[in-house]
Amino acid sequence: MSTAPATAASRTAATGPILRIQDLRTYFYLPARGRFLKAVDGVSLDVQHGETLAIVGESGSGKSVTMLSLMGLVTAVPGIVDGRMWYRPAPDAKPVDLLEGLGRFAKLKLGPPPEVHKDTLGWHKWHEHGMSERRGRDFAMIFQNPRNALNPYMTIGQQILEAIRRRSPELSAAGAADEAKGWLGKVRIDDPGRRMTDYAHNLSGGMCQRVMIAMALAARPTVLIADEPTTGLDATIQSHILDLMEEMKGELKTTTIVITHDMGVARRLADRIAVMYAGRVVEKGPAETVLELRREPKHPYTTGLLSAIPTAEDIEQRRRLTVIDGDVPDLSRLGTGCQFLERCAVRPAGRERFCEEEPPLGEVGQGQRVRCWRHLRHATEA
Amino acid sequence: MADGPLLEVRNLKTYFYRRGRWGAVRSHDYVPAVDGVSFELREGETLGIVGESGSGKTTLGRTILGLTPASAGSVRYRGKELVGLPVRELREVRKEVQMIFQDLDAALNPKMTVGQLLSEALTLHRKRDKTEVRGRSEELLDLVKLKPAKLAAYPPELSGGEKRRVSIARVLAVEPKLIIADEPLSALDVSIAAQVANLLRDLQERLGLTYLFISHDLRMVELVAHRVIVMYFGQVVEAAAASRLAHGGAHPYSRLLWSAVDPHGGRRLESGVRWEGERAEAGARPRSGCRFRARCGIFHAKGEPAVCRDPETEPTLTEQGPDHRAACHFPVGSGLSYGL
Amino acid sequence: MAVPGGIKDRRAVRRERPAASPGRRVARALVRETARTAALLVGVTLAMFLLLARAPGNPAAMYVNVTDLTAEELAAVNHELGLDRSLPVRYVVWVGRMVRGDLGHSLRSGRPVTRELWQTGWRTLLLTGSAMLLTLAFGALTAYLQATRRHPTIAGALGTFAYVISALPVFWLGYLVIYIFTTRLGVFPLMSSGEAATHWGFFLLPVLVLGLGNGTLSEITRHLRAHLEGVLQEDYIRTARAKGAPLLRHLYKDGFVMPLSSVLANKLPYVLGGAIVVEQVFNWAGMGRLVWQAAADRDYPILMGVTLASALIVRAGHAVKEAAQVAANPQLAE
Amino acid sequence: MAHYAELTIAPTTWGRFRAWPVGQLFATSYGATVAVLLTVAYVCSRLGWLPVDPNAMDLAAMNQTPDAAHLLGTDFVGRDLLSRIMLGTQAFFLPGLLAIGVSLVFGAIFGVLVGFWPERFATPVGVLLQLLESLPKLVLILLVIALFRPDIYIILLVVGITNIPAAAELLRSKIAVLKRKSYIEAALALGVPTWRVIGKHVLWLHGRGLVLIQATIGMGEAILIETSLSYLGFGVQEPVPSWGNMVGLGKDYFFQGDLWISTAPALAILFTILGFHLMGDALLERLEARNSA
Repeated sequence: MSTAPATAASRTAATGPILRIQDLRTYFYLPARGRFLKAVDGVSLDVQHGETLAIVGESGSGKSVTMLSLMGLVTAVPGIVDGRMWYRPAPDAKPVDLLEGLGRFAKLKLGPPPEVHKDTLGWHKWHEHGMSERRGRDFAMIFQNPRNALNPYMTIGQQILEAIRRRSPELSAAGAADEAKGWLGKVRIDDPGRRMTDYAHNLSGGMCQRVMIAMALAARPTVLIADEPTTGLDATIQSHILDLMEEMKGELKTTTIVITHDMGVARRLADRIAVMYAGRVVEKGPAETVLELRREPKHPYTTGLLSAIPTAEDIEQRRRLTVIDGDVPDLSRLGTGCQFLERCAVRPAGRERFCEEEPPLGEVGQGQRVRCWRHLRHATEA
Repeated sequence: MADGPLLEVRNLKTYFYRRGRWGAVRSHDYVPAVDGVSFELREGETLGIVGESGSGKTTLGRTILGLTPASAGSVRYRGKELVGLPVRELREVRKEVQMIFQDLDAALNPKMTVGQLLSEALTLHRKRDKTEVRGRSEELLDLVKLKPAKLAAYPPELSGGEKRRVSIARVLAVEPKLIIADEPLSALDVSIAAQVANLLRDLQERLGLTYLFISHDLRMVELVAHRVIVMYFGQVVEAAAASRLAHGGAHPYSRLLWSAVDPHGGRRLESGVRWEGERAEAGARPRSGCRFRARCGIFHAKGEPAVCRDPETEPTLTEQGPDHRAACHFPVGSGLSYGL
Repeated sequence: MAVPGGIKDRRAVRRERPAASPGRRVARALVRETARTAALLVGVTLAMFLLLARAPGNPAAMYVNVTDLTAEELAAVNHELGLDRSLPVRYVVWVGRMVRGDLGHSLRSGRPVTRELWQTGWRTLLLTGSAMLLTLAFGALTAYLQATRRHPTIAGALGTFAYVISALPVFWLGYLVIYIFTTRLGVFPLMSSGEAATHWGFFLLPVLVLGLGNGTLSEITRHLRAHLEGVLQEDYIRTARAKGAPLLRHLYKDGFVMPLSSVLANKLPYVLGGAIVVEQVFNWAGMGRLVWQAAADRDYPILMGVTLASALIVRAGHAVKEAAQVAANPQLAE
Repeated sequence: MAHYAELTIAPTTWGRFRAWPVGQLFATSYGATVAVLLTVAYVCSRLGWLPVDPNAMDLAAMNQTPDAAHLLGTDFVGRDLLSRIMLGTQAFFLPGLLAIGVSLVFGAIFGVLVGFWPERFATPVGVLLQLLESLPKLVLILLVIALFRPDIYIILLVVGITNIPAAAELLRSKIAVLKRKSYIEAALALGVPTWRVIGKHVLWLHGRGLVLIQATIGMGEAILIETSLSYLGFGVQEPVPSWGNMVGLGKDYFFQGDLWISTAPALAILFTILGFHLMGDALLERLEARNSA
């Protein structure tokens, strides 16, 4: 169990982060291989009020599972096994641990080989009781491929009204319908009145995503989570959706967490960026510092992701892309030490032997943390 | 045979007719997936085909390979007409023209090991004994940078990148000359996609392959392709060198596509050009005249000139510069448009 | 992208007409269903007619007891019934008479087939209908408990019970139930006495036995559970959970209405078949016992009548399925 | 408190088999044992290796419950129940296989036709298959019995024919899945001839699983139909034993308290059909799990 005592929460300033995830671990057991798939293996993140955090990573980096764990939507077994999530509904409110009581239902022994004792049913009943209240009020989510994410059997209007009713049940039928039309108009859908009676298959991909955004924002959540909102959409539609999200960010100042594999999307929306690899955060900091290609200190994986995007000169001279070698890590066969070691092109000169041991996420500059021995002293964790 | 182009497509049309209740073809109710496409492809060259979903780029690829029947026009491979070729002769041509599918699992039957997949492809057109098959299989895996141990693996056990490499190896087993790659990289992660893009270019140089590279990801196409054609609703609206288009093409749709992409420079949608993409996409899709006029800023700004709407004066690919053609009455940068 | 992009826009274009209200869509589906039923009934009658024509014995036996007729009388009957004309003409005449409701007379009781069917038919409909509802209810409940894994013990018990009871021969199950309820507990009168037919309990037992024991319970439960588990992994269910919306409201159409209606249409014939056996066990005067008797006495008119009635019941099941699915799924009858 | 621990040694293929959910593991192995026992009983009865002569009436030991001499007891005229039950397998074994064979062969033909060329074959084949499914099996069988008084082979041939739509649908949906994953198109594009794509890629590689599923479900249904018919007095007639008519004969004794005469054959039916249902469902579960994965 992580050793973060409860006092850590009170130590932070009165107006602390709206959300602080500490050492979250979510494991899935694979009977065929007899091993754990460590989807999230010790992730710590925090999000300030009104801020937009982008979590960037490739498939299998654990970015989506982290958010599903936050929302309590992890269905696989054993699921969440360790960690705490301090949630502060209002800037000055006392933080609440969303995973409070996890200790009673789950025991994790980290030592190789890892072992888990978990009462999945008991935890589900206990956790679901708490989270079902917060979902749709405190937290709202937008998903990838919007056409499947909308209920094909219910009209668009019914689905938006549902979100509005959950937030303000006292509204009259007409009042709720007007608000729904208002939101559809706000997300630039033409002729909202008629669209209310449409179904998901009558709309294009881009329009479905706008409805999703309207539905999520209509619940006026304190935290909006967008899981790959523009993946799979055409470039032009993607650009329109990003414009809309930027507009909403400016207008409503909702705290947003955007999950994406595309650095371009992170650049457009994010104030702070966290890069995830093999189930853990390898770099986090303000967007400018993380996105600046030639700016050190930086985690070699982030550099690799940034250099995978061709610049105008690359295209001019038809240069080959500088590429991260090796394959995506297999989360059920993670070794000890730095997970990026076998794909790392910039072995820290003279410090290779340190890489046998996993580097901590150490502080390297104002608000920037990197998990690489090239920038950290070995002994202490900043 | 370096003189004539390897592949010549002339005014190719593929219409999908909706069938009535008893299966009768209703000729007025059709979808013009490919609506008059012409281009040439030289040996050793890579031609990128770019366009949004619904532009017909995938259907074009399938029609050239004969997987989808063409409605009109001609496709000549080494001067030999492919449209309407009987299946037996088409299989002969298939020795030299192969396709890589978008779905990673497409060519990889989950019930066969990688070794069996390769040996089936190797022994397809020529009888080979076991040792030669084994040797050639290991060569192929080495060519795509996979360890020979993978021969015993089943496709579901492979990662995304490995699946794509095996599907490339399987295609190379029949020693093709032309490979039509339909969105080969879109299902892969950024780092793996870059590796496979480099691999495709290495193979082109080593084996003298010719690629038809279909993708909606402009960045990857720019890197891999020598020349690019931009398709919109079944028609070619612009054809030019990749770098030329990166600096902004002549056709308003190309400019819209490239401006939506956000390379390093973060070049957002050019200000002042608010295409109402959403409304037009769901609304009417013109089937004559300039197909793009519903979403075209110039057309609206110029008060919807008749020349764009009139079916007779449908824009055709006209020279805009060296090896650069665009199908627009008011190509950008020609002073006729209001200088986007 | 399997379908070229055009389709999606054409659907948007065709949407100019206001979306048909569920009521009109269901009506359209029912009209289509009756047309298909009519076509299938022609097929069934044609098949029966050909079977009959090839059957040993004399086709006139269809209408009159041929055993005690002399040659001339037989020839006269054949002529009068038009049996001596060509096959297609005889078929048309036969079907013509059938359409007007004249299905001939039962060789055993002499009463018109339609009246026989009328008297026994409603009992079989009642028995089969309620048994089907019981099967679907049990299957849906067990599938829901198993798919959501909330009460694993109850779900496991119901699942095992479903497998055992649908493997048991329904006739032996009938004996067991009668034995327990009559001789042991004395709750129900022994079914041999006439007035027993009116006792409500007398109706409950066969429904229970046919509903649970018709041999399809385990297959239905497994199908519903597999379908429900598939739906629970759908994206829009994850959205519903993320919205904090009540799960059942998003789940019931795709998770229950669709599979239950298709199971109803597919399994109704099995339950109807099982009814024949159960009616025999419980001496239940329904169409099942009638057709059993007719098969024993080679009473062709009754057999034809029951076959037609069964085909109608099965098609009615399909009609209910079409109506329910079109009402639930807006994409179906676009 | 469920406990999960990593294994130090990687599981072997046995491990991969052991990875099946426990339920499916039990179901398949139980089903397999039932199938083996049934075949053994059938072969023994064909070869005459029965514990006691099934027709010998041992009047001294009537209505006996199971004991040393008669492992499953005797019926009301003292005939050994175990031997009669083993002999009873002849009533449905071969006819059942025939029914399964018919439904598989025609099911495969129609499945491939509708699966590969839907625009051409969907409506004609669809109408034919719906016709086959528009009547309850038992009603159709009673009709055939009344008209032709056929033996059990013809009856189960009719059952086989009415199972064709189910087999065709199983294969058609499998082909639809393969098409959605474009395996078929990729093989054709590579240059594999069409007949080999159908034969090897579809029928052999992916069709094998379907054959086993259709066989288990088909045999279960064959037993159900044969025993019901014999019980109704139409199938196998006394004194030839069928599990159905044995239960029927024991009816009167049942209500006098001698339950065993009806119950022994009923249990035989129960355990056999249970085996086929469990195995069929477990295999169907495996098939659907892989389709969606």
